[in-house]
Amino acid sequence: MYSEKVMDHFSKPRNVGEIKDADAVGQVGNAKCGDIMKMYMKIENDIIVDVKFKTFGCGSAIATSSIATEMIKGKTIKEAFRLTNRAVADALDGLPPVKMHCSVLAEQAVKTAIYNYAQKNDLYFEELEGFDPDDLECHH
Amino acid sequence: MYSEKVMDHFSKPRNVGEIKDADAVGQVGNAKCGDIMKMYMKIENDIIVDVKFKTFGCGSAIATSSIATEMIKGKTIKEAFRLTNRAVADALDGLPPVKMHCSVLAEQAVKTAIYNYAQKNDLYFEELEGFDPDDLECHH
Amino acid sequence: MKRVYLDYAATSPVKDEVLKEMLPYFSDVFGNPSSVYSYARESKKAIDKARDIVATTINAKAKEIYFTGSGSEADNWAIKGVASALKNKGKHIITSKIEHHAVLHTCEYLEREGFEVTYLDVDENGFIDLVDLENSIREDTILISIMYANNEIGTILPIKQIVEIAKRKSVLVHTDAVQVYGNILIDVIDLGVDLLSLSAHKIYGPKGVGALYIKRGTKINSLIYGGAQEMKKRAGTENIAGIIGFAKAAELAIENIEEHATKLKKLRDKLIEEITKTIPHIRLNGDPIKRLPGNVNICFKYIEGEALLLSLDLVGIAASSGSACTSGSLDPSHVLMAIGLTHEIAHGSLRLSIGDFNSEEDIDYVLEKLPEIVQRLRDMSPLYEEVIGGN
Amino acid sequence: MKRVYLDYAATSPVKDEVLKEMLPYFSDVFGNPSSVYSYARESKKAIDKARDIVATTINAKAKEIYFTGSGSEADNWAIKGVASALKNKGKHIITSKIEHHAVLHTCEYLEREGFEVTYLDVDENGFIDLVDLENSIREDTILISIMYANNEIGTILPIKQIVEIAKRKSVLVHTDAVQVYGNILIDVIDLGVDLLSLSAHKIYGPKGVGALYIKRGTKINSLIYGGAQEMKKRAGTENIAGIIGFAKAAELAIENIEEHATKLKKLRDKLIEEITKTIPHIRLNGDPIKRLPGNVNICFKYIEGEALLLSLDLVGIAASSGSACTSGSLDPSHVLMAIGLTHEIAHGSLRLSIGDFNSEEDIDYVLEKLPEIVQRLRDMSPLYEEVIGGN
Ligand SMILES: Cc1ncc(COP(=O)(O)O)c(C=O)c1O
Ligand SMILES: Cc1ncc(COP(=O)(O)O)c(C=O)c1O
Repeated sequence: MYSEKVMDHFSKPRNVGEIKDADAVGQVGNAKCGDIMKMYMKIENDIIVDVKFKTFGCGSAIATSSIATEMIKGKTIKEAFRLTNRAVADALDGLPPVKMHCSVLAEQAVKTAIYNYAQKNDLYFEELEGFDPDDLECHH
Repeated sequence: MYSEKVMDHFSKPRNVGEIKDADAVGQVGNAKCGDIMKMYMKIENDIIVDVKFKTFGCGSAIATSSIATEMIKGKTIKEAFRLTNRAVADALDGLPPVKMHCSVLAEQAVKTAIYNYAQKNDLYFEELEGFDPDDLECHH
Repeated sequence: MKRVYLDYAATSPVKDEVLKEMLPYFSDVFGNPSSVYSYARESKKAIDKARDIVATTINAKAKEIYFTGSGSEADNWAIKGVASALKNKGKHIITSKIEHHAVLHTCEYLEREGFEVTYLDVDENGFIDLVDLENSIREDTILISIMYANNEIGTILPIKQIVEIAKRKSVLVHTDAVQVYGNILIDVIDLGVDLLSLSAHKIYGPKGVGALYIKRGTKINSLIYGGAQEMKKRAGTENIAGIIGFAKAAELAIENIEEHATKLKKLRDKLIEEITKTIPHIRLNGDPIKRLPGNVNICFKYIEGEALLLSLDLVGIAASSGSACTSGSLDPSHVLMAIGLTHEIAHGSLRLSIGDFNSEEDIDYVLEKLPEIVQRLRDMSPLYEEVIGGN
Repeated sequence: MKRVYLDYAATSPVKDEVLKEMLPYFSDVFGNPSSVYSYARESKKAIDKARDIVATTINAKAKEIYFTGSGSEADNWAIKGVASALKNKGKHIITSKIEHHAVLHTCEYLEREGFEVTYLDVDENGFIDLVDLENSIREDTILISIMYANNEIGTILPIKQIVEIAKRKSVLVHTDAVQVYGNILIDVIDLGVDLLSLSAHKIYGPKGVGALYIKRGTKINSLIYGGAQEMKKRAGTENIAGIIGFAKAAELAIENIEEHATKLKKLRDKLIEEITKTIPHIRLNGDPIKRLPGNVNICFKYIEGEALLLSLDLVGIAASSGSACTSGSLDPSHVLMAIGLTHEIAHGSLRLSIGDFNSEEDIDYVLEKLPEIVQRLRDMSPLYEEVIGGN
């Protein structure tokens, strides 16, 4: 049911863990829905120099977290904003339809972490216009 | 579904045919029901010295006709009256429930032939009290 | 003793190639296809492939094929499922008097549940009157269920024309194609039907597997509720081996359909011609031309069908009278009555249905035995006595 | 890689002895049992014998056993059949919140058709409250359907007591005994139930065959109408090979039931004890004592079931989470919710169901692999982080 890519990221997830002195932390999802993703970032000069995640969730939730961290590591915040759920799913050679929400969660986790960074440092990003982590809901 | 006895009488029926100058002829059943039995008898001194049958019908109709003729041949009319449908069925080692009406038909064919004999010769048999072949109906 | 099986319309043996294909799915690849682990993935893949194959054989999409536990289940599901889904739209169903009991008894059940059913008459060959059909369609008609070919008399009905009439009035059409499958190429797109029933055991596949084609978008409720199998429309752990066998049988049947039909027709026509030549007082039932390639159905006057079957069985010939499925009953077949036969004649019907494993010798053997059997039974028959007596 | 199958509650492989028994019925003895000729008589005899065998295994009479196309069909038939037959008497049905979907979704369908259904609550181990049951019975209650043992958590329900309560109010009782069959001896007379569902593929028989026990005299309509098969109550050409396989599997299962149950219990208890000892933050679901011999169901807090299954699959262990049949869905199992688990915990459930082919080594293998898998997933989990962070 899962692509080899998904299974690879599930069984050998990249960037698992936490960053103690993270500049940005974002957590999305909830246990009721069965998925929680938490992302930690180190950010230097608008560049995401390090990123780690912890995920409670199914195989594809873990795989999407893993690939999402890979896709934004070393990238600028601007570039990270361009990470869509589609891009995450495509990078995994697709996800089963019932699992597409996992890729949405990954996109939101990244955004929420940057939102946290913006809040802490009083920064403005137009990409966060209207975005509020508290509005996110479990969509399935 | 049929006993060996039934199959034996079906495949090698005894007393098939007609008797040209029969003393008694009885026909019961109708084509609508799928069974017609016709019995011919030669009767001498109240003894059924010969009996033959013709039957349109299923395997058990043919077998019951055959065994019924065997059971009454050489018997007195009184004895023939004692031929019940149960006796016919038992003699065949039983019949499937849906085929029990065939044994009834055999009993009726015998009775009807004797009735015909009684009518022709103006005889009275108490066993025929209330019996009228025209009242017989297809019961299934 | 020679054994000649001529009851392929009742059921067929599973072909060796089919059984071979099924074998790994009993004990090796047995995982529940709904599960996550790899055992199950193999089962899932196999079923997906089988669905693809069956779909292709009738020009449908895989998502339109739902496996069932029999042709009867497919018929019941199609009719009850549409009735239940559309009951707020209307409660009128149209069918014919010669349908299989799986359709007729389902319709009778629906009548008891408050539906109205029109049972169309058929002519002496088993055809419905298309004008009659059109006139029967009402505002509240939700379904027309007419069989593609009749299992007893072999007549092939003009489903495409039936669909055209139905579509003008936007009524759904179901057809029972159980007897047609593997004998005539079925193309659901060309036919335009919304629902179509199939059964595996008539095409050298296993018993206990069928399928319902449901055109995309057709409103239908389930017949068997439960797990999410069969795209959530038909519950029950998948009969993997059965489904694989069905697909293999379907594949073989369609691959060889021309050859198969040509061979059967040849044997059928020989049987009909020779019987007609050698045995008097008979009637061929069903349309002489528009008929299933393997179907011979003849009434032998003055004798009764079961006695005929038993006699044939004694010389090793397996055939049927009326329809195998109703032989629990003593009444003559509803199909023979519907085409206007009297009880008397209907009782003397014989169906010889030819299949892949029959040879010309089988036919010759029947032609050798049948006349004497018929004659023997006629000689015993008081009805025949009247006829010859009259000469 | 070692392969350990621990999902016997989902389905089991067909045993060699069973398949061997089935093989002649695909291509040799294939005649339609409803027919007259000798081919058919062999099929008929075989089916009669199979019916006898299955009847004997549950202390029923042969005439009370009706073969179906699955356990799901048996459940649907029992409930819809009684509802349809008794709807003039009443339209209220009682069931529980932990039934199999074949029962629950059928009840939901009946609700849409105008019936009323009471879904009884269960306690933390899955038991219904018998007083609650008694109080739920109304004048218009026509059927109580409570499963004999639950497929997910393994709890065995007190059917005999349930029947006693029902009989005082003259209400029919159906029980889904699919999981119990072959694990605990079933005696329909002693239980007193009116209807009881079975399935072959859970006892090393073929998939696509089930049976419904219908106590003599029970009013029930058909689910599948058509031919006169199954004593006129369930149409469709008989799945002869499947039925023969079912009977053989049933025979073997009952013959060895003591031995089988003892072995399974031993492996089950070892699994539960060792897991409890070696892995913290877990919850055993289902009653610890009144539980199916092969059932282990445990929630591992802070991790999610599918990730656990995938990880187990990667080391060759096949298991399930929630119920196999519903794994199309993302919601946690209705059974785990009914016994009062939070979504969070319910998501982390694992069912290991043990069967005849499991050995002590299989269990040891699981006990070797499971702790590290659980730990690895917990180490990835933000929920676990909170817990250990709190220390
Ligand atoms: C308790 C219970 N009832 C019914 C069923 C359905 O049986 P089947 O898969 O044969 O339809 C199952 C298994 O799937 C079950 O565990
Ligand atoms: C026309 C037709 N429809 C339906 C059926 C029923 O199929 P099954 O025996 O698979 O239930 C049959 C055969 O029995 C048939 O000939």
